[in-house]
Formats: sequence, C-alpha cells, structure tokens
Amino acid sequence: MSSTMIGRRAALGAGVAVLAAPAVLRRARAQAGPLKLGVPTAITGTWAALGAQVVRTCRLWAKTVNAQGGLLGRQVEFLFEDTQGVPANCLRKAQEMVERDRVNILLGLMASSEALAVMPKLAEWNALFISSVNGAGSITAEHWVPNAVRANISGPMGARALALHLRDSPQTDYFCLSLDYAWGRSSVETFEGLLRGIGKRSIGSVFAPVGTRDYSTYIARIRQANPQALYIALTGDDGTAFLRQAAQFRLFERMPIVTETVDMLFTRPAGEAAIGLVGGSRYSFAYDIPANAAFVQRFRAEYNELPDTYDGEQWQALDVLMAAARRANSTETAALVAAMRDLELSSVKGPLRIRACDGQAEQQGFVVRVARKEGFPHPVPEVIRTYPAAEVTPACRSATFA
Amino acid sequence: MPILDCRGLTRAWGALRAVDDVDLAVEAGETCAVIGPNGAGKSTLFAMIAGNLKKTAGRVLLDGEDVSALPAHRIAARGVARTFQITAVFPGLPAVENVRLGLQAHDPLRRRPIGGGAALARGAEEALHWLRRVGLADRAATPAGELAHGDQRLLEVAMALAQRPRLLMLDEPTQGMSVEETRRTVDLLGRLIAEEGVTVLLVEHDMEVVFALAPRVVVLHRGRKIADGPAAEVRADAGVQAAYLGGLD
Amino acid sequence: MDPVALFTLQLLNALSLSALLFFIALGLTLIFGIMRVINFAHGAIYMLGAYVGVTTQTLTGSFALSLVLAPLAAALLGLAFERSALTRLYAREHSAFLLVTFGLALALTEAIRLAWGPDPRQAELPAALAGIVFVLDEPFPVYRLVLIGAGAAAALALWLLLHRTRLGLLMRAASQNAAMTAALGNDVAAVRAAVFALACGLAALGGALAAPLFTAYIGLGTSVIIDAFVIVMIGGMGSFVGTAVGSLLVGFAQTFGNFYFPELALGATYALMIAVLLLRPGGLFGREE
Amino acid sequence: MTPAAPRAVLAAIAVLAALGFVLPGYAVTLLTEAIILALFALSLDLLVGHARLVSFGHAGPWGFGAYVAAGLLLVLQLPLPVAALGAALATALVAVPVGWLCVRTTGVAFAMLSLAFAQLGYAVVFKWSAVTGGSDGLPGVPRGGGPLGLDWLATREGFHVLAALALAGAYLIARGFTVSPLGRVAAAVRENEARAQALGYDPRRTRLAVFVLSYGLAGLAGGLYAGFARYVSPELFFWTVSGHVLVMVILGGAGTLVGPMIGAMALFFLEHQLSGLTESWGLALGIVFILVVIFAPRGLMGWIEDALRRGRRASRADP
Amino acid sequence: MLALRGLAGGYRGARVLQGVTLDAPAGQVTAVIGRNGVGKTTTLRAVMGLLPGVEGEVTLAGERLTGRPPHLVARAGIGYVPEGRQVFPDLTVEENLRVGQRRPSRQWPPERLFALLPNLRERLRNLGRALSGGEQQMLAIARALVTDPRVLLLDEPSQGLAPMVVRELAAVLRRLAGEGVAVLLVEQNLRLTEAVADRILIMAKGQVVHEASAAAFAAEEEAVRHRWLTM
Repeated sequence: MSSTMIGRRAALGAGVAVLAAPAVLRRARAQAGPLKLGVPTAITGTWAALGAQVVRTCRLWAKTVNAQGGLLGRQVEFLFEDTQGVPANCLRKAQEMVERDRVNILLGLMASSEALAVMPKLAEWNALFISSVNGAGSITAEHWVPNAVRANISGPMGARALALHLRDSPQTDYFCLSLDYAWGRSSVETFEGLLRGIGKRSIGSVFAPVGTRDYSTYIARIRQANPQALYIALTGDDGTAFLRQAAQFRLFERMPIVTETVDMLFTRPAGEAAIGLVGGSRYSFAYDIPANAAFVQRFRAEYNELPDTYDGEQWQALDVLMAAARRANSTETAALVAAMRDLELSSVKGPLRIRACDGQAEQQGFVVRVARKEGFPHPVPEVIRTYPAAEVTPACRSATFA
Repeated sequence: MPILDCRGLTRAWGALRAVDDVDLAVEAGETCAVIGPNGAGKSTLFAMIAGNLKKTAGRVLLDGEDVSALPAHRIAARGVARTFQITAVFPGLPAVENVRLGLQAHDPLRRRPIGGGAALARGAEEALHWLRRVGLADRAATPAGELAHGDQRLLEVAMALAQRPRLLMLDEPTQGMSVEETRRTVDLLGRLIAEEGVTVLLVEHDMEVVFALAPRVVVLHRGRKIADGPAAEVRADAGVQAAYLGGLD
Repeated sequence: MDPVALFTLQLLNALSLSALLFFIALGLTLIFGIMRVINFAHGAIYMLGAYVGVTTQTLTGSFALSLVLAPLAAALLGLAFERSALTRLYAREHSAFLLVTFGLALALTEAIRLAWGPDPRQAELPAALAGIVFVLDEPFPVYRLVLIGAGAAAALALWLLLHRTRLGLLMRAASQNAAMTAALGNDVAAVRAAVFALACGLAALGGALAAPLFTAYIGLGTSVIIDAFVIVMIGGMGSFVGTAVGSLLVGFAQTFGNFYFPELALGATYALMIAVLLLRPGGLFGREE
Repeated sequence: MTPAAPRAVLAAIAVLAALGFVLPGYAVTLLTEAIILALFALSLDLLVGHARLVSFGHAGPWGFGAYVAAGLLLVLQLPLPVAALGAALATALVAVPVGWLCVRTTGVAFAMLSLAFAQLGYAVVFKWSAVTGGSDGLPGVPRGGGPLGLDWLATREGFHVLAALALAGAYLIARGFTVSPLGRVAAAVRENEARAQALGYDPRRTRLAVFVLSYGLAGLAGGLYAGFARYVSPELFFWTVSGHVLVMVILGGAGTLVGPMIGAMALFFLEHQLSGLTESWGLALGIVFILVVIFAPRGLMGWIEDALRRGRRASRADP
Repeated sequence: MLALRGLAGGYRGARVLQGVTLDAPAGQVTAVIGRNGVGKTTTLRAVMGLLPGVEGEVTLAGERLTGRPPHLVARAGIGYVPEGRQVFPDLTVEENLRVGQRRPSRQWPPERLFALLPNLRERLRNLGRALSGGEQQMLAIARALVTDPRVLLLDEPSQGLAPMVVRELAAVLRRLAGEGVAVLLVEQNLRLTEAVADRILIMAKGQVVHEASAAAFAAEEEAVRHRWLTM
C-alpha cells in the first residue's frame, strides 16, 4: 500500500511541478503589456540557417518599431521557439504560445508542412498566421483557411516570373531537376505547365531522394538528355551541393541553369560556381526600391551583413501586420483578419495587396542573375527583370496558371 | 520397441568426424550412460539427439517415429528433456519460475498471451513440490543465476523432471560439484530415477557417478562406439581403459 | 552522349561516392570489430571533420593541411571520449553504449552549431584539384578522381596498418579474442582507445574530403550515418573486406539505381540490406555472432 | 518484476487523466502528447526490455498506425476510438509478416532489420503521394467523436482522457502479457534461448508474439497521435524517431514497463522545457544522456527504486 | 618461482576456489590434476588476472602479481596456454606468434623455437583455424614461449590429442623444464602427467588436497586414483 501512496503523490507532484513552473514564470511576463508575436521557427535542425534569418529580422523589426513608439502605442515583443522544422513540434509550440502566452499572431513558420499542420487549428485558437516563408501553392488554394495570410511570394508565382522571362530566351528544350518532395515536385509541375504555355518544352525531369548529396549521377543523366537549358528547384544545402558539383562538371559551359529561386544562402557557399545562375527571386537586397534601400542600410548597420531572402520576406510580412493593425486600429484577431482584406501597402518589394479571396499578397515578380560585383566578397544577385503583380499572380484559390 | 533408437548417427566438421556412425538404442525404463574422454563426441551425440545440431548422416527414432528433422523444441515437446553440460538455467528468473516453465510446457494454457492466472498458480504449487524434491525449496524465490553452481545443476534436473519426460538426457549432471555434493546428487538422482520410473541417457566423466546410476554403459572414443554393455564388463575392458586414460604407449 | 562514355562516367561517379562512404563505414566497422558496439556519434564526427577542414582551409589557405588537422582534431576528441566515458561501459550492456553515443551525437551536433553558426561553410578547392580531365571526350572533375584515389589509398593504408604493423596485428587479435590478447602481455584497453581514435580520424578525414563537394553544414552527419550502417551490415560487422565491398555495393546501387530507377531509389538500399540480412544474418563477409 | 504495483501505476495514470481538468489548456495538450509518447515507449519496452530485442525501427509501427488512423478518420469518418483501435489491429496484422522475417535474427541484425523495414515504410509513404500526400503528409485529420454521445472525446479534455485510458489499457495488456504463460515463455527465451527450446518452446514464434503485440501497441500510440496532431507526415517513420523512443526506454529503465513510461515523459518535458529556455538545448540534453548512462546504469527507474528502498529503510529505522 | 597463497574466488554465485596454495619452482614441471570443475582452470585464470575479485596472493620470484591486469601479469613473465588453445583463428601462425612479442624473443629466437616445435615452421603462413588440434596446441605453446616467460601455465594441453602427439608434447615440456622454465601443468591425462611431472598436486573442491613427487605418486597411484580421480 505504501508504494501506491508514493506512486500517486510522486506522480501528482512531479506532473504539477514540471508543467506549472515555467508557465507561472511566463504568465507573469505575459500580463505586462507588450504585444506578443509568436515565432515558432527552426532554430536547430535542417532549416536552422533559414530560421536564423527569420529570428534576426524579427529582432531588428522590434528594435526599429519599439524605438518609434511601438505598434499602436504598444511595445512589440517576439517569442521565439525552436521547432526543428518538425510539424509536430511546431504545432505544440504554436499552441503553447497561443494558450499560455496569449499570442494571437503567428509568424515565421519554416517548412510548408509546419504551416499545413498549424493552419487547421487557427480558427479554434482564434489566431492569425502571416506566412513569410512557406511557398507551397496549396496554402492559398485547397488548404487555405480565412485566418491565414501569405505575405510572401509563393512557389508558383516565382516560377511564373521565371517562365515569363524565359519566353524571350532562345532555349526551347528544358530538363528539370528537383528534390523529391512536395515543394520540388509542385515547382517542377508548375514550371513544366508554364513552359508549355510559352511554346517550349520539358524533355525530361528527375527527382532526387531527399538527403541526396552526390548529384553526379543526375548530372550524367542531364548530360545524356542533352537539353538546351536546365531548371532546378533546389535550395539550401541541396542547392549548394548541386551548384558546386555542376560547376565541377562544367555543366554551366554546356547549358544555362535557371532556378526556381535564388537566395544567397545557397549561392554564397557555392562561391564562383553560382555565377551566371538565373532564377526567380523571392527577395533580394538588390531590388531598386527606396524602401528596400532603407531596409538594407538599416540591416547592414545592425548585422554588418546583406539581408537575404527570408530577411526581406519576413520584414515584408511584419510590414503587412503593421499596416493591418493600423487599418484596424486593433491587434485583435477578428479585426486584423478583416483589415487584411484588400489591404494595400508598400514594403521592401514594392507595392502589394492582400487578396480577400485567399489571403495571397499580390506582388511584383523578380528575376535575378548571380554575378560578380564590385564591393562584394562573393557573387551576388542582380535584378534583370521585374514583372507587375497582375502577370505573376495566379487566379484566386489556385496554384496554377491556366 | 526402444524409446530412443539412433541409427548410424554421424556428424562431420570438414574432415573431422566428431560422431562417426553411432548406433544407440535405449529401452523404456533403462538408464544408460555414455562415457568417453574429452573430445570423444558425447556432447555432439547429445546435441544431435536433442535436435540442436544437424546430422551429417543417420536417423533418430523416438518411439519408432523418425524425429531426425525436427527442431529442438519439437523434440522436447515429444517428451525428451535434458540438462546441459554448461549449466543452462534462466538466470534472471526465480528458481521456482524456472521449474514452473518446465511444467508449463505441457499445460494446455501454455500459449495464453494474457491471463492464465489459475494455471500459473497451479504450476507454481507443483514447481515448489519439485524444488522440494531436489532440496531447493528454501531457495524458491532466489534468481537462478544467484544459486550456487551445484544448486543450479540440481535446479536443471528439477526443470527437466518437471517436463515429465519419456526420455531424460543428463549431460554431466555432477560436473563442477564437490565430492560431497556429487555423492548427494548421485543419491538424489538414483532415488528420483527409480521413483519416477524415467528412462535416462546419461553422459558423465565421473565413473563413480556412472557406475552408481547406470547399469549399462556405452563408450565413445574419437567419435566411434567402442564398447556397449553391462557396466562391470565395460569397466574391465582393456581397450576402454587405454582409451579413457589416454596413452603414451 | 555515347553510351560507353556515359557508362564510364557513371562508373567513376559510383567509385567516387563509394570512396566517400568508405571512410565513414570503415571507422564504424573497426569500432564494432573490436568493441562489439555501434557508434552512433560517427556521423557527427564526420560532420566535425568537414567543419574543421573548411575552417583550416579558410584560415591557412591549405587544403592539404585541412586533411591533416581535421582527422587529428577528431581523433583527439575520440580519444578523450573513449578514455572518459566509453571505458566505463565495456562491461555493461550494449544499450548503454547506444545511449551514450547518441548523447555524444546530439551534444556534438549542437556544439558545432554553436561554434560555427547555422549557415553552411565552404572553401574553394586549390586550383590543381579544381580542374577537369576529359574521359572519352566528357569532362570529369579531377577532384573526383582524387577521391577515388584517396579511397583506394585509405583502403591500402588501412590494409597495411592491419597487416604490417604491430597495432594492426593487435587490433585483429583483440577483435578475435580480447582476453587472450591481454594474456599475451598486450594492453587491450590502449588498443581500444587507439581504434576509437583512429576510427574517428578516418570519419573526419572523410568529412574533410567531402566538404568541397557538399560544403560543411548541420545535418551532414545525419544524412550519411544510415548509409554507413547499411554498408557495415551488408559487408559484415567487423570485416574490412566486407566494408570495402559494402561501400562499393551501396555506392553503385545509389549511382546506378538513381539513374535507371529514380522512383525506387529511396528504398533500394534498405531492400538490399533486408535481403542480405535474411540470407546471411552476419553480412556478406561477417561471421554470425 | 517491477516493484511498482499495477495499482500504483493505474492510480498515477488516473492522476494524469484528472490533471486534464485542472491544468490550463496548453498544459493539458502537452500532457496528452506525453501520455501518447509514454504509450509508444511502453510498447517498445516489450521488445527491448521483456524480449531483449533491441528494435531500431519502432518508428515503423508508430508511423503506420498514424497513417492508418488518419485514413480511417479522413476517409471513413470513423469515431476516434474506433480509428485508434483499427490502427492497432492493422499494425499488428502487418507485424506478422514483418516480424516473421525480423525475429529470425537477434542482436544487431535484428536492430538493423527493424530499421530497414521502418525506412522502407518511410520510402513508401514518401513516394505514394496519391494516397499518403507524399512529403506534405495529410493535414486536417478530423478528430471525429462519433455517435453515442462520444463527441466529448474530440474535445481537449475528452481526448486527454481517451489517451490516458489507452495508456492504462495498454499498460494492463503489456503487464498482463509479461505475467501470462506466453509472456513468461518470452522471458525464458530472453534469459536462455537454448534452455527454453529444450523445454519445448519455439523461440522464434515466441519472439514473434512479442513483436506483434509490441507493434500493435505502437500502432495504437501512432493512431492516437494522428488524432492528437490532426496531421500525419512521413517524418513519423524516420529513423530519428526510432532512436528517440529507444532513448526514452533506456533512459527510463528497460524491462520495467513503468520506467519507459517515466522515461518518455521525462525526456519529452525535458526537451520541451530546455528548448524553450535555451537554443543549445541539444547540447545540454546530450550531456544529460551521457551522465545518466554513466551514473544511473539502470535508468531513471533504477534510480527511483534505489531512492524508494532508501526511503523505506529510513522509515523502518525511524519508528 | 611462482607461488600461490590462499587463492580464493570464482564467478557470479559460485565460489570455485577455496584457498589454493601451491608452488611452481623453476626448472620443474608441477602438475595439477583433478576432475572437471574442481577449479584447475579457474586457478590459472586467477593467476593471469582474468578473474575479477580474487582473494589471496600470487607472487612471481617474490614480486606480488595479485590485482594486476592480465597484460601486466604476462609482462612480468608468465606465459599462458589456455584451455582449448584459443589460437587466433583468423591470424596466420606467424601472426599468432607475433601477438605476444613486443620485442624479438631473446630466449626463443626462431631457430631455437622451430628446433623445439618443428611442425610450425612449414605452417607459418597458414591461418590458425586451418591447423590440426595438435598443431594448434604447439602453436599455443610457442606463442607463450616467445614472450620469454619464466613461468609457463598450461591448461589441459593433451585434450583431444592423439597419443603420438601427446608423446611429443611430453618431450617438449620436459625440455622446457630443462631450460629452467617453471612449468605449471593442469591436466586430466594421467599418462602425460606421470611422464613429465616432477611433482603432482591433486585438486578437489577448489583446494589442493594432495601433493607428491612423481615417484611417490606412481607408488600410491591406485589409492590416489580411487580416492580423488575415481577411475
């Protein structure tokens, strides 16, 4: 009998202690007044480098906004939690922020799978999610929920801009390479559809298993297919590894390589190998827009680095939040969601408008090329084409361009 | 019909024939000992009969049925119980549980994945009875691995007897026991064999044990059977003496 | 492309991948051979090698030096870990070893992230290695030939170590019968420490060699450790020849499998392992435990 | 055998269930997840602790169960408890052929075979995107309470209680198995395979029985998890999940059933709290593992047992 | 040379040695006989440091060895020929010999070694597993000799050997004693023991229970056999 008692008491004590201690601590913080913004993001794990961009930009934004008196007069405070890019962790951390810390605005989710895991819960939580990273088309199509807004450019939109650019290029036969997961597959699918639309064709595609690091067999396959140009949908470590190996095999001398998206995270480690790469761009410090120049200057002053893709996208997402809050004169979820409808503003990527029908921000599409430039220690992107929002945004609740 | 009938049993490892064309029949109620110097092939023979080792050639009949191809557990299920040369108990389980597992092998509920409490309780009672018979009742709750070496060997005997075997194979039951322990064990085994009326095949080094327990002795030497007969005759056999002691001449 | 050229190219690709895999699998199998345990931290050590290699190259500009310092650093770390933690566990169950090396993998990965940051690190190959050669009129990177050479050299060096040195002799003896090796006057504990350090050094050398292809990034270890497990299991735990053959099998299966059957590639190596283990539980060149 | 009587364990689980009505919402969710993980670890302990078959592929049945339950909830709109049970049964069924192949081996080969099957599952789920959603997984799994007024189960508290009930049930089954005739044979096979065989037991079939039960319970855990997270993805199958749950079992103390449950909850909360406190939680956790292995050889359970024994001795000495 | 005083200990749950006291003088063959399981092998393992937690004392020429790890016991000058030979199956004969040789043997350079054990010379390149039982036994002895031991421990070297080979073995052991090595032989084979031993010790129940010179033993063999060896 005594062991029963001990068991019960121990379980009760331990359970309460473990759960309550940090909660009490944070509850105290929660009631102090500042506006809390929840950022469950990948601080460790595969996506850590992207998460780091999100985190540093949020910090800079908070610093800037708070110096100007805050948002609607309230100081802004970010709560960061590490999800490792795993949907289950993301869901748990997001729920904790919402329920324990009374957060009603979530930002900075990393993997599209994380966003897809969180979105069905938003209504129950009465929370708003502003996407800054997630590119999967389905987020603003079949899986869209009213409490979600995508401030960033989607994968299909980037592909569209690129396709428009390629319409004028001499190459007609393309080969597509991507990692075998949803973003890569949907990018290739979209791109192939777009190619058909501009009178060109894909002569083959291949999807490398996730975790592939040696691309030599795919390079051989591409050479065997002998296309006029190569399209890749690879980012991060995958993109870097591929570019380095492609350069080692002198693939650039055979054919131009275009990529769904260019970000310095993978072009910088690729070094010289990235020169000449052409691609869509989600954000680049090179955009010639006054608001961007100011952002880049502020960013460099703070971090002595160039802002990269998710720095710019995150900043724009936060600007969207600011504009909506001002329009609603509130940070309550319902008011913000209403204010998001047809919200118009201008941020680091120029003008944008949040569509009411699927929460997608209509915005310009950019095409960039990686080049060596004076004053930079590594090759950097330069803008070669800009397309107005109307040309790159798909129809409402659609991931494709019919 | 003999309970055990081995015909032409052979086991070869490469060129070495550890057991070479051995015939051996054991009648019901008989106690038969297999002796021979180290390396004579006794353990190999045992392993083949019990189904632990593939036969290179030959057959094993149990009650006239060919069991040569059966795995060890199927042979055990047909009533062959054994002890091992190197003590084999369930070291982490209590002594009484070791014996109970021997009983359970014949319980109709032996494969119940849940419940079976009554059968288990019944089994534990009976297991205690067997422990009492080998003098280990006071150690029932002790994990078998913590028993003294001699007690572990007795425990094995109890486990094997609890299986209610048609044929009991004892592989050097007094191995590693002191003189005193050996004497007690021999007495105990003799009494148990007589009372249970069990058929026994015994491998043993200790001649005192052999002659105390087995009226009939089979001698193996380098894999071959060199003698088979009443104990006294075999004991007097000069060839056996020479083989057994190893010779310089 | 000419089919002969294509095949030759793919052959070289497979060989270079096998060579990289060989470095990490070799260490795993050495550790298993002498300690009968699996080192979970081997991928993290490989990653450490890549980072130390890149940093050495960035600071000194010498690729060659990076191939010396990376294994050295990892070997020292391995030695320290073996002496301080593993040595207390040899008498215990294998699960203890599993957990403790899992812990090391976790801690080391995080320590690397703290020290180097989350961004990938890279360094350029020296000009002499960055060039190409033409194989049947097709350009092929010199560096991949270097990798094949390095893999072959490592195999040869290790073979020489195992068969021509006293340490190698003791490693083989201890893997067959540790107690007897000790009873003949040899400090088996020291041999174990040396093996662990050597295995870590080999993995780190593999990491440093892989960095010019893959860059150094967090997650490099995770992606490679399972391949290494598969190789060691297919080849037979503790078998040097088996590891070489296993590396080639997996390298070829991935290179040619991804080429001809890209849809099946993800599961192919596991199917291969299942087949081998069911037919020969000890692996192709191993003895059943 | 574990010193903790089943009654104590059930009482502790009842307390956990009751906490669902006391704690704030997010904490209940956290606790629910911990309970599901405890169930997952419990299932693995049958293999690792009771049969000493160290599986390195327990993500396999976990992921499989989750996908089956997700399918039953999404397509057939079945009530939650039915879907979870269906997941358990389906997983146990699949475990028969898989186990038949795996239990031919023991030791490292068994570990690697179980890993290989889990990774094959990963590959299949990843590639078969028409059915499984591929790498995106299946979002929006409904938590259907179903008829008979069971809608309550879909609420946070209801689901929490359901998870606690499942844990209690699984514990009773697991514990019942370990003391049942067949479970005792499994222990015998673990202790000495040759001896068990000589008593007439088939070691391979016995191991298969443990395998199937363990996989079934892991499938139940996975099925509950699908209803809990309302989202399934191929990561559920990934080998790191297998490593993780194995660590839970060893950390808690393999072979005690209670230990792995404690280990799972302790590790889960430790990770959760550490990752909220510091970015370098992985470093801290890794060091904790190393220290636990060296200084608490029998895991947390061994440590707790020692503490209880000391406590009892002290209370006896102090009348 | 080698002295054991009150050696006691054993394995988990079994205290096999109950206080073994014996001396193995230089230049003599000391034989220990007794039935299976009386602790003969365990005694040798205890001397080698292969048995943890041993009580009592082992000294070599007055130098205390108790508690040292096996490799330091070996380095102090004890050669060990274990039960079942335990040659390294996947090493060649030559490699087997080199395992114990931290430096070239002074007392047993190759010429001398092969003069003593001629069969090994032709087998140098063969794997240990490919040798016959007798060859393995000679290898196990050679392997211990090249460590230049002052004491040689042999555990049932005649086990499984043909009479011819046992005879050879006896000659080898006699020669070794002639070289001044202290030979401690554990055996069951009376013929071998009587042929080579200077003194014969009988063990039972983990103790030495009887001790006699070889001549005295021969005289009382029947009685001894009956009492302690039961044959």
